[in-house]
Amino acid sequence: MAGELASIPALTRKDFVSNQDVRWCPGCGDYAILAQIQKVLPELGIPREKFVFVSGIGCSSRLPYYVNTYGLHTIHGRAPAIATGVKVANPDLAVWVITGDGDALSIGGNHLIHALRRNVDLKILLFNNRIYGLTKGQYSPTSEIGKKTKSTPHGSIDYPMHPISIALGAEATFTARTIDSDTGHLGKILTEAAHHKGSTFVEIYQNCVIFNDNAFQEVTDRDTRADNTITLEHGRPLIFGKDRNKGIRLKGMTPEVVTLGENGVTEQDLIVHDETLADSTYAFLLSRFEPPHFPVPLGVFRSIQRPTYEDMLTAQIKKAKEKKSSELKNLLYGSETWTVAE
Amino acid sequence: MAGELASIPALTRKDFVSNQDVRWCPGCGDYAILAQIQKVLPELGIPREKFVFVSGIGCSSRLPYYVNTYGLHTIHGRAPAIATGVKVANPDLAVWVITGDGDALSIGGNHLIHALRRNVDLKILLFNNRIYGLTKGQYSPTSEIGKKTKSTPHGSIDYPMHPISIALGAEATFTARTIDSDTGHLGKILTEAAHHKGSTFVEIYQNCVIFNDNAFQEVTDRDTRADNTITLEHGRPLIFGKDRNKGIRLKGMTPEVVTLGENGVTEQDLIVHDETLADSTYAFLLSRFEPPHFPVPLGVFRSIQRPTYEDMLTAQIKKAKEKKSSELKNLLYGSETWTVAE
Amino acid sequence: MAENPVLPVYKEIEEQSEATIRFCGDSGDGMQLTGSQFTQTTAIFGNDLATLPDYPAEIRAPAGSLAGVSGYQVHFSSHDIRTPGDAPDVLVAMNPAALKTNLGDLKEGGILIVNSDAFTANNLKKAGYATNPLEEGGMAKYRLHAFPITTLNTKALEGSPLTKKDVERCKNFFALGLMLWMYGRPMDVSLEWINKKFGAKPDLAEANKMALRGGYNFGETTDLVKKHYYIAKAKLPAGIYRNVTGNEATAFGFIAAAQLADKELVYASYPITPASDVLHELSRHRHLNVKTCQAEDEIAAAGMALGAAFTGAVGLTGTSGPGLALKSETVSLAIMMELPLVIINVQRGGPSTGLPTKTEQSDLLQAMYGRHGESPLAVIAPATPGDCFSMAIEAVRIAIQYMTPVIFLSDGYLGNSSEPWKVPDFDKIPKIHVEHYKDAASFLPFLRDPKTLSRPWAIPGTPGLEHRLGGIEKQENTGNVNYEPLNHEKMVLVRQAKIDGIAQSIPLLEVFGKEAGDILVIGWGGTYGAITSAVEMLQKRGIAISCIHLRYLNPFPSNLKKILDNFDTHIVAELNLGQLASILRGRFGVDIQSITKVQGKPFKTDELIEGIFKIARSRGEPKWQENSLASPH
Amino acid sequence: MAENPVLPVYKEIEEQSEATIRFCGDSGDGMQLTGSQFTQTTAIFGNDLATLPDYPAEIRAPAGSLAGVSGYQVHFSSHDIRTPGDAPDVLVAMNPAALKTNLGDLKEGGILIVNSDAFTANNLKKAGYATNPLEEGGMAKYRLHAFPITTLNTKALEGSPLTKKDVERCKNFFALGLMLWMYGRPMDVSLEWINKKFGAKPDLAEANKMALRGGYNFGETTDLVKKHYYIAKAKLPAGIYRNVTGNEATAFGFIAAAQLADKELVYASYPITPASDVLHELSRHRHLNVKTCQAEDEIAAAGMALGAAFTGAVGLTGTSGPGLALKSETVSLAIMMELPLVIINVQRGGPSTGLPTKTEQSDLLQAMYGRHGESPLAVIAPATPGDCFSMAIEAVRIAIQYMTPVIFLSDGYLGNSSEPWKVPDFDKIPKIHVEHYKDAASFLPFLRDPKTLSRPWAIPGTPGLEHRLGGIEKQENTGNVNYEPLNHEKMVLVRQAKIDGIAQSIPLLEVFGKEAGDILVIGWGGTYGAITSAVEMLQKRGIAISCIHLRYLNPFPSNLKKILDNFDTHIVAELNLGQLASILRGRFGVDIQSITKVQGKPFKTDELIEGIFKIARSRGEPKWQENSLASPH
Ligand SMILES: Cc1ncc(C[n+]2csc(CCOP(=O)(O)OP(=O)(O)O)c2C)c(N)n1
Ligand SMILES: Cc1ncc(C[n+]2csc(CCOP(=O)(O)OP(=O)(O)O)c2C)c(N)n1
Ligand code: SF4
Ligand code: SF4
Ligand SMILES: [Mg+2]
Ligand SMILES: [Mg+2]
Repeated sequence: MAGELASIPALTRKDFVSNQDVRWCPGCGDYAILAQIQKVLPELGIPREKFVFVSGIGCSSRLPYYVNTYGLHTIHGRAPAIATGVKVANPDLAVWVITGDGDALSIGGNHLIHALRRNVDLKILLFNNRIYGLTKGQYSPTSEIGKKTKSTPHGSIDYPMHPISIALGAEATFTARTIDSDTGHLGKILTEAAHHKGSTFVEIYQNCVIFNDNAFQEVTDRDTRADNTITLEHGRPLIFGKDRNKGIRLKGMTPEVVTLGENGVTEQDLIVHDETLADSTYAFLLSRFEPPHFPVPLGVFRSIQRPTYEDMLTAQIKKAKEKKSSELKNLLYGSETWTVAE
Repeated sequence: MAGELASIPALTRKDFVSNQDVRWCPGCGDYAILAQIQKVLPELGIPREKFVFVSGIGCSSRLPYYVNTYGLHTIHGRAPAIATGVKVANPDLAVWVITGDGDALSIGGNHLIHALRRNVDLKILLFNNRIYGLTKGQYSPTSEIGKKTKSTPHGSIDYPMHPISIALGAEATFTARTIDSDTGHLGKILTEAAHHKGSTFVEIYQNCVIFNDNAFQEVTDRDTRADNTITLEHGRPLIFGKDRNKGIRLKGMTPEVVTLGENGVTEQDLIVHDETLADSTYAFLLSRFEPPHFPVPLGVFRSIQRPTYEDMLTAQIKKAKEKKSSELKNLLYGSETWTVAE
Repeated sequence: MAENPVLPVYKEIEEQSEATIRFCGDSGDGMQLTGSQFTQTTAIFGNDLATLPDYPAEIRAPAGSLAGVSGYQVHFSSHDIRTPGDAPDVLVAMNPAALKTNLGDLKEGGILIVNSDAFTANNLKKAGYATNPLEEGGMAKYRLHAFPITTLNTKALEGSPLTKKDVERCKNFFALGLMLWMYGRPMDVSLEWINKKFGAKPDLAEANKMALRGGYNFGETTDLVKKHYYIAKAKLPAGIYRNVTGNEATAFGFIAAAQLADKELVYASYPITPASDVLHELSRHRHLNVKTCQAEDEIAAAGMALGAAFTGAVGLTGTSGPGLALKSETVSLAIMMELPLVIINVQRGGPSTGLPTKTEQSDLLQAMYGRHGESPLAVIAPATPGDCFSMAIEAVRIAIQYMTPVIFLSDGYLGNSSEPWKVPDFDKIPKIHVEHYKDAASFLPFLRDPKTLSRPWAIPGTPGLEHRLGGIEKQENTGNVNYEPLNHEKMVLVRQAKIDGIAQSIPLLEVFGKEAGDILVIGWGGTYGAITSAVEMLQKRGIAISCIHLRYLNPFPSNLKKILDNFDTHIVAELNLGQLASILRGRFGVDIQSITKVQGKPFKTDELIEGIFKIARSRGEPKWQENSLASPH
Repeated sequence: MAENPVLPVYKEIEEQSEATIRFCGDSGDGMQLTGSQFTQTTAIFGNDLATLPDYPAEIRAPAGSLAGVSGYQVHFSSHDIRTPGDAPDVLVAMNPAALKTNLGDLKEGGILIVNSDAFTANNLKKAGYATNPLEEGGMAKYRLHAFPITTLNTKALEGSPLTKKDVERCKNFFALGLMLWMYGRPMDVSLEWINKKFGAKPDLAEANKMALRGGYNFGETTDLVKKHYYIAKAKLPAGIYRNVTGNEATAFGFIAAAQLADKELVYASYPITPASDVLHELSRHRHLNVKTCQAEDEIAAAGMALGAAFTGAVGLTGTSGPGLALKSETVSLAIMMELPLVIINVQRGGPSTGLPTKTEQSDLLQAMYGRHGESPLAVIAPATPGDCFSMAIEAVRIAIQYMTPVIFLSDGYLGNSSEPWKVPDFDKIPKIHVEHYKDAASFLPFLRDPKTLSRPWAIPGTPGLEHRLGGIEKQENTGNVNYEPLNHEKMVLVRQAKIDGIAQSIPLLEVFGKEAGDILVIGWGGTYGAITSAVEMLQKRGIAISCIHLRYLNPFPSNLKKILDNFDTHIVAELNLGQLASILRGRFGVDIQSITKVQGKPFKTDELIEGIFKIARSRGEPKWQENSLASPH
């Protein structure tokens, strides 16, 4: 697409606003995410008609209706597979997948992990509100154990999934986490995701005001935010805290929270964030961080390059064409024919 | 079940042999696994009628027919879900799941990860032959990239999955790997799996003589085996090699193979295997080991205890019964009724 | 039980035999609560009734938008009724959007109560009104009462410590109070409900009570409302009653069935509208030996229920159309394994995601045929919300007696709407007989009962009966894997014969009306109320019309063919494009006419009467040409 | 092309008009190869032919076991034939298990060639023979030739450097050589094949050639075989021919269709017997713009193909029964989105895993009705292996022209069996017209073409046409989400009307035989050969019987009703319990009789003739009672 850049008239946010009324509950975190997407898209230098937004079913999955690009609002859980078909058929398109914690991890878990491991160049945004919004409040695979919901009045007995752990277990080449309420960070991560070539997995903490309000309070509350989150920056040590005096260091394989200046701990002792590690173990380690013992990491966990599925497929086609004529006749006649005369 | 132990007449291997002809190809690795299962089962002190073997579809999934216990040979990929139903309905049963790399990781990936994260007490044995046997030789999610098979004559373009990585990403409480050709190790791991309470995931390298012969040659060949595998033993350092002079040590988060005695390396420098770590990162690290750079770990990667799904459910029922009478009438009448007189 | 209240004397009272009221407003306005509270009081008062809630598909569409309108209709009377009413006599509209989407349904001359405070420029715009409709001529055909309900309510709550916003949110109780007054209903039921609900928050409780009383008193004192209405108690069969929705009755029925079979109930489901409420209801009753699992998807849910059935529990799964599609491979396995798996399908508008919150009967063909191979199973469909209870028991009875999957076809209308339900005497319901095979010497997994053709249910834990079930074709008797051609044909035929044989165990069809005549209307599922009401009205006009209602769809009751033969014209009325009609034609080779409606809504009685007339006239019956008959009203 | 060989003069030659040979042996014996080599030679020689391979479900059942028997039947003749033959004239059985499972099919008086070396005590036991059947009286009704083929082959290969085991594995070529001799066929085709196949391994090549020649020479020299046979060339239409299986022709057809539409083909599939070969074949042709993806499951495969269709490619997915069940929710989405998704279903024995390697036609109802909601789509079914090519093009043509999913119903028999196929002249096949909407000003995603009712196919990458498709009901024209009752009904009806309208674009049915008469036999799919053969035989006996073959199942060709009306008795013959019969009854209200077979096997001509007689007799037609007619042979 690079060659076309010059000819594209500059796009603006407005170009990505569709004519449909947005129908989320007032106060829903989805609004902020939509706004950031609409802000980021025009900055990418990609013609509007080359975007395709594919979603499953859920409140979050309504998003494609509101973005004025090509879009598919499909069925529950299947967006990664359908998006794979779009990308494979036309690798020139910029394909984004919008999904929820139920859509991506419950019914759609299998398609998600396979799209990731194939490294199809899809930007997968998982809106994690730790609840089923659209069906009015059942627990989801990311809901905490013991959670009381409509379908678990006695408390959930399912251990929650860690979306980034599962993505890393599935060989994802880009994993990141951000949050609806920090629009600056959200926009930044979306931009980085847009620029990654290959399967791109972004978990976005999203507040559902109706059925799971304040699920992310500990990481959004002004008072506790700084102590409960850590912003990952490539090449920088893992420092966090209101006073930026806490850090993470390793003891063998075991991470621990330390205070800078206490017991002789200095920045040199801390883990330096490296999102490019070939081995996914470090990113996996980060994906296990949870309050109260560890801060929630926000940012890019891991971003590595490897050939994408669609590029390899295209390459096979190119190579095959070089070797064999594309005459259909050769196929139809095959190797053994005989002639029946008049 | 403990209470019944005394009354069970000692079972033997024969008790677990069904009257059905075994129909795998001569030389198939499945025979060895079947034999070990039939050896281990009578040693567990569980009455035969309490075993249920549940499988999906595939060569491997034929196994339940050959074990003289209760069994379900179900449909492709769904065994973990069906087995969950068995266990939930009757937690007193010992439920084993037999599955293949296609059955468990391709069509059945989602059920697998959800059974694991729920910690349902299922013994899941994945027969990994890195190929679709029953459908005659298409590549599977564990096939190496570039592999030429019936469905990939130009070479596979899917990056393979690492079964243990995905299991750990899905919060499995027990993960292990063994191999058909090492019957001693296989029997040992099956025994450990049988004794774990909770979701139990065992990857078994299995040779398919017909469609993927010698897929595991590097770890089975007498000459290379010792250098290409490492046997995990709890509490023991990671040492391997024909001369048992190689080991694994950590440099930050990065593992490296070192030679004992060279550059001053001693056993003290090596990682000591600990299968009980609460954090799954170490086990994940091991799951990334692959020749040629690292030996293939065989043994128990991780084994931790947490309440099982079915036990928590049973506990909820017990608690609810303590609180509320089990009179159906109360439910039917509800809180607001009125009477219409004659 | 509430007694007839002493009616205030200073306003005119008009006695009516029935009325239909619809409450509508923004999703945030609490209309479902208002409606159900009115219903509860009315039920306890002693009317017969039926209700129809109507939710928007969005969780919370923007306040004031057309998409966000929520409604609740209740039809109540002094006689036996079966539908929530075709068109409301009274419409309570809390905002312009609600007025816009609902006014078309109000009867001419009907009472229209609106909250004039909500008719702001902003709200009018959101509803797409260019001008204020209350000030237009169009209102002349209704008895319009435009009250500033928000203001009146705020006044009534003066002194409440609640915030302004919370005070305003009580206005639905003000409207409820007004309607209670209008129909001479006591407030005690709602007052008590408020006490229970807001017990922990006395300020909130007090405010809602004040709002309720405020509305009631406003009716009594305002000059703007001249009269109120009286609808006498209905003569219902004696007994203890409660209101029940179809989804509740479904849940209760399966719990009861499990108890009747002396079994544990395992319900595995994945949430989906409009079936989720069955999951919610069942999840609450752990103390009744109900295990519920929210599965990762519908396939897993079916699988879990199947696993449970193998184990000897009542294995139940539930969903709506798209989920049934996903379950079909597993259901086919259950057919092959011959295990008693029960599948609830609460139908909604299709295809695909369709109209998820609306009702339809378009999954019948899928239920009958939506599986690969020759895969017959039993299909049943409850006729009314209360009937869901009885048919749930039947589902389990058939599944266990015949060792077969059973599909229980409910629909969104049945599931969500409520009716007074005479609570059955549980002790008098026949037990479901279950026999788990025990004898190892004689055991063969597929040896059939000569009468039912069903195979033994031998469950894990039984010593000596270890056996394997699978999806591959099996040898007769032994159940071993078998690929022989003639064995396969035998097994295909016996599975079919087993399902056909269920007809012996189900009640004969009863004809509503004379046993023979000109026209037979045939219905199934949730259309029972509308069809019988329409047919009854036509019967009263002397037309030789009867109807039958199929609660058993596969197999059909054994006297169906005989009944069909007794009528000249057969009309199937259903909420799809004619699915049952084509099945009946295919099965019996009889001529069938269709009345169809695919609008996400139940039939109205009127529509049915018109449809019947149209068909009858087109078939040239001279008496149907008469003027008196041609226009039913 | 091979010329007629000079036939050796010193043995008797019997001229025949046709013959059926079945090769059978252990899975490891290479019977599929032997059969297909014989077929290839016979085809090139110039006979008409049809084949039927028969694999075991196991990969490699234990050597010598009944479960491990593999067979390959070829029927060839000097005239036009359409079936692989009811019963073999010659049976070649390489071991006792093969004899046991196949002998029952051999014609009385037929030639039976067995490898006597394989009749060891051990093998006899594995096959369940108590004694050696070759030494029993039961063989008297056949012309038994028990040759020690293993020994003879080893002798023929004396001096070969191969191991004993490898030498032994050549014995199938020895058997092939013998059969080539017996039917006076040249060896050159197989010799050449061996050269190509084993080019890199000269020892192996040489050994196989020696085996082939050894068998041939053995026939020529042994006293034990007295004569050989001659079957003249068939008079086939002039042209260039090749052998093709249905699955190959399917793959070729879809590649051709994509080229005719000037599109890329995207095939997403999950392996499943008997459809996998379509995936294998398509995967080989990257150079023809074929993208194949092995998806993680059938749902994903359907999804990928749907995504590709949205993008403007030919989106194709393929599976067998259980997979079709899984795809149904996605297919329903394609119906709602109105995208041209094509679904191949190669049917196999059901329900559940059923008989995975056997053929059946029992997915018809699922294809027609196996989706929730009102979800009509086009269903077509090829009639012969070669017809798979043409119908594949039709599938794509209909899908694109009508913007609808199309189900292509093949079956295991069609897929695996082969016939000589006159290679079409690609340049003469009409192009598939595709128009991608471009004009932003007039674009509405659901504005319909008044003739076809199809909507515009606007693909991503087109500036100004950005739009969203979804599974929720849509407003007419705009395609916006819409929940209005009347709009929904309109859309349900228009989707149905669009599918019904496809009838205008499909060829009228041609009657095989007279246009009117007593009996009309109706078939569909892979039974074409057997049905037309049976009907032709009855026609020759002067019976007023005709047949029609439905290749378009939804909608039906528009002249179907008229044709039905021209006959008194209608018989549907199909490999299920009467699925098409019930659809036809439901659709046209006509009386339909059924001939069914559910044995995992295709019809035999004889079975059909018998079935037709039985029905005709039961319907009391006096002329059918005549003796001459009663026994067709
Ligand atoms: C096959 C199928 N099963 C179930 C549903 C019902 N359903 C719709 S959305 C949803 C879950 C939504 O949760 P999530 O993905 O977390 O999205 P959110 O609404 O929270 O954004 C469910 C269960 C459906 N539409 N289709
Ligand atoms: C729904 C469905 N899809 C596809 C198949 C075909 N199928 C049977 S087994 C199998 C894969 C087998 O591979 P694996 O699980 O690795 O088992 P193996 O045979 O190698 O032991 C497939 C694709 C099926 N039976 N059902
Ligand atoms: S229910 Fe929750 S997630 Fe859905 S729109 Fe409302 S606030 Fe957002
Ligand atoms: S095909 Fe492979 S996996 Fe299957 S039975 Fe044969 S050797 Fe074993
Ligand atoms: Mg969610
Ligand atoms: Mg495998």
